[in-house]
Amino acid sequence: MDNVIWIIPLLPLVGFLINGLVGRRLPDRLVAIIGVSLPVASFFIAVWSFLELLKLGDEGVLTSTLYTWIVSGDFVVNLTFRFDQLSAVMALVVSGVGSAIHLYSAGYMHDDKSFSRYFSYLNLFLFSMLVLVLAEDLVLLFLGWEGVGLCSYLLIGFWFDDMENAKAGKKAFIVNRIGDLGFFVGMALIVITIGTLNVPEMKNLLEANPGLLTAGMATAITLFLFVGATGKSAQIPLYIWLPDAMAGPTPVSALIHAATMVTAGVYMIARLGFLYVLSPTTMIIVALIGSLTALYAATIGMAQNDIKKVLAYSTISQLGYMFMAVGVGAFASGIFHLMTHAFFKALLFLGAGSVIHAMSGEQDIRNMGGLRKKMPITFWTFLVATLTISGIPPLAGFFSKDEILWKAFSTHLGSIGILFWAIGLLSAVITAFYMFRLFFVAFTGESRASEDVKKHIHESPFSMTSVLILLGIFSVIGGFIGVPELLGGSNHFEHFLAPIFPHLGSRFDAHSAHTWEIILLALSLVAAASGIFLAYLMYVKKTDIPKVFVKKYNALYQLVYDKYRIDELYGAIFIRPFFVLGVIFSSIVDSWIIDGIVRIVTMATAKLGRLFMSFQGGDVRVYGRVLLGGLLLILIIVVFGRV
Amino acid sequence: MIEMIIFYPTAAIVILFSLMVVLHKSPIRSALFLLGTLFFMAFIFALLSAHFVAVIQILVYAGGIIVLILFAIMLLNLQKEDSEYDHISLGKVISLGLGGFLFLIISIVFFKMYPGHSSELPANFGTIEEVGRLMVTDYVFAFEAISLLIIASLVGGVVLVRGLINSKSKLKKLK
Amino acid sequence: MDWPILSVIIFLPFLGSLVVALFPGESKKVLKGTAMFFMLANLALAVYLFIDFGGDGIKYMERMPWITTLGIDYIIGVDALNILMILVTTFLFPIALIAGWNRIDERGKAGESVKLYLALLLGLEAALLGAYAALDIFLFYIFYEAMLIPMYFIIGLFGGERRKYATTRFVIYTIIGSLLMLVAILVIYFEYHGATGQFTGDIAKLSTVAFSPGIKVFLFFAFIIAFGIKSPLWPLHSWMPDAYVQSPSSGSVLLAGLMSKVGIYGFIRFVIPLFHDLSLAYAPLIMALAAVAVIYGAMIATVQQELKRMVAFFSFSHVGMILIGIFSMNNFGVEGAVLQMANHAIVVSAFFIIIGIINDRSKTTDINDFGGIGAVVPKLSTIFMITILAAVGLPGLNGFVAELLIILGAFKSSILFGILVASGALLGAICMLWMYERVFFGKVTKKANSSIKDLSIRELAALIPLIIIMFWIGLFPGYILNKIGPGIEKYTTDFSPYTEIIEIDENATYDSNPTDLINTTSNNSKLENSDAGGLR
Amino acid sequence: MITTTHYLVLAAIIFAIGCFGVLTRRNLLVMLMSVELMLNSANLTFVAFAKSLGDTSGHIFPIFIMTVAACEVAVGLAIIITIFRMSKISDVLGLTFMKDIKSG
Repeated sequence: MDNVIWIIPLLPLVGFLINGLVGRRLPDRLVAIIGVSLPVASFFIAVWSFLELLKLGDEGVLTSTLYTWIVSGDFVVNLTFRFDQLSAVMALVVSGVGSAIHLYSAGYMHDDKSFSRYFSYLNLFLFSMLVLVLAEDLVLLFLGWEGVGLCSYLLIGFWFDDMENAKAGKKAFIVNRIGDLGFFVGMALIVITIGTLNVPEMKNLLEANPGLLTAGMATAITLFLFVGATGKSAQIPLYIWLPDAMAGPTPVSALIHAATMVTAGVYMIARLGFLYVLSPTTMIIVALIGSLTALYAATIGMAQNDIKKVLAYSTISQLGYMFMAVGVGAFASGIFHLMTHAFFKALLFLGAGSVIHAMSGEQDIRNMGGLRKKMPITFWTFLVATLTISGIPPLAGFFSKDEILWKAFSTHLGSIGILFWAIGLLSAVITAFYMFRLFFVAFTGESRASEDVKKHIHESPFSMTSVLILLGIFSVIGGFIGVPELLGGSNHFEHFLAPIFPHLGSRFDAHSAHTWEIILLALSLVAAASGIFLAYLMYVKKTDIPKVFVKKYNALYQLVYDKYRIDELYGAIFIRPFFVLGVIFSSIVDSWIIDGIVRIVTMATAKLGRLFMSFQGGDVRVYGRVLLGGLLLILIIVVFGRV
Repeated sequence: MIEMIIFYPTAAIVILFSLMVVLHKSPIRSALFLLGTLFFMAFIFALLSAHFVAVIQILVYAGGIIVLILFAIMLLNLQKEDSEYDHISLGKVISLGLGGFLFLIISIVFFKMYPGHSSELPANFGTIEEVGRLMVTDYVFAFEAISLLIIASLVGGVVLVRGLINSKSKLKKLK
Repeated sequence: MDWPILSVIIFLPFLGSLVVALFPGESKKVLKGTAMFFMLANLALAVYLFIDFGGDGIKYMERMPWITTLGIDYIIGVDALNILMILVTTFLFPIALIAGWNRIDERGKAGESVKLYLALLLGLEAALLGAYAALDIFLFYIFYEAMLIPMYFIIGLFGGERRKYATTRFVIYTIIGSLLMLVAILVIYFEYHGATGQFTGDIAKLSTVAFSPGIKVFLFFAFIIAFGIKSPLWPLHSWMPDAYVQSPSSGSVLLAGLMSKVGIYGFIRFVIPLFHDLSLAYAPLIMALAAVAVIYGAMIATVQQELKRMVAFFSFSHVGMILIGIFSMNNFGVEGAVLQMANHAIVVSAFFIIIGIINDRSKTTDINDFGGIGAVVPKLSTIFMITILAAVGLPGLNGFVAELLIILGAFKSSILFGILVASGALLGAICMLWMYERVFFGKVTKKANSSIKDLSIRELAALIPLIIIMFWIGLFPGYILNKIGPGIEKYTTDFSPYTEIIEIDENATYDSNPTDLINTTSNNSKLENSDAGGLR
Repeated sequence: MITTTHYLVLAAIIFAIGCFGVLTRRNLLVMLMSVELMLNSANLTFVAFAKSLGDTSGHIFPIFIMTVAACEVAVGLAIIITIFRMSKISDVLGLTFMKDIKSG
């Protein structure tokens, strides 16, 4: 406890305790002050720690051990927070974006009757997320991991008066829990093979004795952990909860379901990169799942009309990019995209929140339009974010996304990288298309809202717009810390993180790499531009094209609109059989077979009893006979027993 | 020899009479056969030089108990139990089997424990004096206990018959 | 230690029971106050015992000849295996009393029945503590059976509508098991006599007996069935739902929270030490049954419509988890299981207390009669949520630490069982959250539910300590783990029933010293492993 | 030559007959008489053994037994008369007061 890292997660916890226990008796203003100031304070401590870390140089790391949490024989789990380069980035992003969204929430939620409950949950979330990123031990990481899942459950179901919200929350929690099961199994396998869950210790042990893990076991461990990541980060096949999670308040969607929690899976894989590189099979699977998710979610995004649903699918898609990055071994690029994504996706969600706030809760983009004049700040910041996600230089998204595509193409895993790259590029086109479709439909053209909604449309209060502007600035400049050498930058970001990650080669030599990189860069630009142009063509110039398209390929459109009916499929394959089996167990196996055996035994006893009862019919002579019979038996034993 | 001449007929009569006690339909005849059984049993006692016991047997049993039973039968005005004789029930067969078996077992026991005759009996064997002496010396405690029992049964008998009148209706309800 | 603290802890509630039963007055307040005083005093003693406890051997051992002709001694002691349960038992009784504070009044028309109830409760506490502390197999058996008597009357007199059916079933089931166990105990007892010529009930000595393999399997399964019924182990559980549902909620607390633990404790203290090799050989079988219980119980719980029944099956599922931990027979599994026994007692008690409160309010525990009451009773719903989270093993609450250890233990012995146990936590979450959603979320569906009262101070007084303990174990399990750790490490190396501390041993008139004991045990197990090999 | 065994076998026969009577007859009075038979056969054994062993003690017990028999008959008859007067039953099949009503 020689430094103050442990205070970073502690402050939001204090906020949670105050707001959770006595918040209902405090005035809303005080609740907001507590709820916002503590995360901000924790952000400043994170910044201070970051500066300390910079002073320490490459190998520098700050740790702070509070106490021993679990101890069983040789297996020890310490409550240790570790502030190294990776956690520093994550802690800054989480506490920074988190504080911003707390501030935004103070405005957004100001008239909610459960204001203090909201802030206590949000503070608890920030605490859990900070524990997650600062944990040195996987068990502690799991504490944060489950904690964020819990907060996500509580916040999605925040307005639990509506059963749909509660159901969405439960779905999120349970699907997360399925992933957690995988994570847990992975942890257990690590314990029985390596013997510790302390990440640096694991790394040292593996370096000292590489024979500790067989290739098969490494694949099993990493795959199980990856199952956990797919649950938390909404990848195929466990992505289904995230679109439903949009039922929560919009700042929650921005913070949890876009900027921070859902990236926990990426962070975890990056943190355990040294394990993942032991198993190329897993790496390929991770990259493949990531790229497929990117494409798949993007296609669904094209057909959605709910503004938050579009953003949700876009989040899934962008997370797919990150997994592609970590899958091909470009951990730094994945984290870089994670960071830029946190900025622009939070901005998109908060912008959407601003719109929804103004439109009196309307979320369907077909009923919007023409918001440019009424909400200029929202409009401009939203435009910036949309450009960023589409990958237009020199905004942040361009650098991070392009780097992922290049790393995928040049991966050490071999020419399969070209496949990842191709899928990524296609997804980039689609992303640009549907994001601009959203933008054009919602913000330009004539307003399609009803009259009384129209009257209320107004720009959001300062507490909200200031956050939008702040995030907008970060979306613009955030990419410059990771400008690749090709474009004259020095890629500070990657160098900063270099001590954490394993170094994997590229399949090109330095010279040909340069040529390829330029070609790919150009192709990415073309892709982004074509996507935007297509959207412009279809939704601004010739607005009848979509209708014709829908008419012509109605079945396909419906399929995509219904999200490929995966929810229904899961329902039929997993959920219904589960309940049917439960009913069978309960009403047939338990009450007929198991209880039946018991009942047969009791019935047999009763029958036997009735049989014996006939000897006791009240007739003295029968008693006498039985008595005499017994006496004779004894006599026989006595008499002949002696012979 | 004399012993033999007396024993066999007497034993035959005893067995026959006791069978009649058990088998006869009419309770009153049964009682009379019982009287006969007991009377001839006294002969056998006498044969075993238990003169005092033989006398008591006749006095107490024949004179007292049987008369009591006869009184009771007449008081209750019992009829023949015809129904019982109409069929051979499983219960009777079982009882017969059990009775026969009991006899076998007891006989085996007696044969196994065959006690030898003592060559000569003491002079005062079975005399009234000797019996009386034993009763108030060695067995005085049992003697007193028996007298208590007699009082108890006396009281019991009186209470039973007297209490009947009061609780008659109550017991009927119970049934 | 100069005075026999452990005996005091065992017999103080018994004394209390007598005092309450013979109390001349009828004032309910005084009666309850007296009972409370005895329970709290006992709790204080147990806490002192726990704080003072340490090391890897048996402490506070008391050994007195009792029935000398039969070699039955009064041997009690505390070690890592039972210290936690003794503490939890003394802790839960005052809580159960507070939780049932007013309900006893409603039941009893006169002071008599309150008196009876309190006396039974105290008697049950004494029997439970005795069963946990006993180290002589006959002493254990006596306490084990004595527990049944108060429980029979608590369910039979104070229970729900079908209480007679439930309690008869419960008692008959348990008695069948314990009679089988008694037979097995006697066989072991006479075998030992045959081998050494002396009678004894001391389990440390009994565990050295060598049997022929055939009879040994029979004895082993007699014990397994006895404790399996009590725990309960699948498929011996069909007494459980009715008994849990029909007993008054403070009765369910004690039944599910504490009495079923005696069965589990029996596995650790008696079955594994007495039949070490067979436990190893049959561990996969028992783990498989337990794993069935984990999955099957959770699935049945999910589709239940009645809260108590649901919690009953949920608890059944968790018991399976504990048994898997025990029969993984390694340090992780056993330590996790011992901790989980305490956790489970606390969590299940909280569940039954909450359900009892709900039942008090609306006279029903059918899930369909509720809906949307979350906004009506915020305190209740919050505490219920925390309990659920503790039950499904959320890190930071008590369930997690133990579940982690159990799962690690299970993985160490078999990856398949590890995955099955781990999935239990998932299924539990599905079941519990679905129920919670139907009871608390949405709009208030029934008019009667819109005016349910939130928790009163008394109810909070019963629940808050449970919640605090949940957080305490969840966040600072190190204190407890350090206390029980060395003992369990020792246990998992030699599986001896208990280990005496040397200095006590020197003074005792006891012919074999512990090292001898351990040697003979291990020799036996080596020798008999070859036999057991044939059985496999 | 009549040995002790002869007497003993006679006693056994009478005992068995008495026993049979108790087990088969329905009339309470006849049952009582059968019991008397059994008692008497016991007396016979005592007396026979007394002779065989040359010990007069064997004569004391028959006297006691007779006394007990007398008491028994007195009380037994009182009970029988009571029952009969109460319910007009002298048949053991009817004597089921103490039986559970339901299971009958």
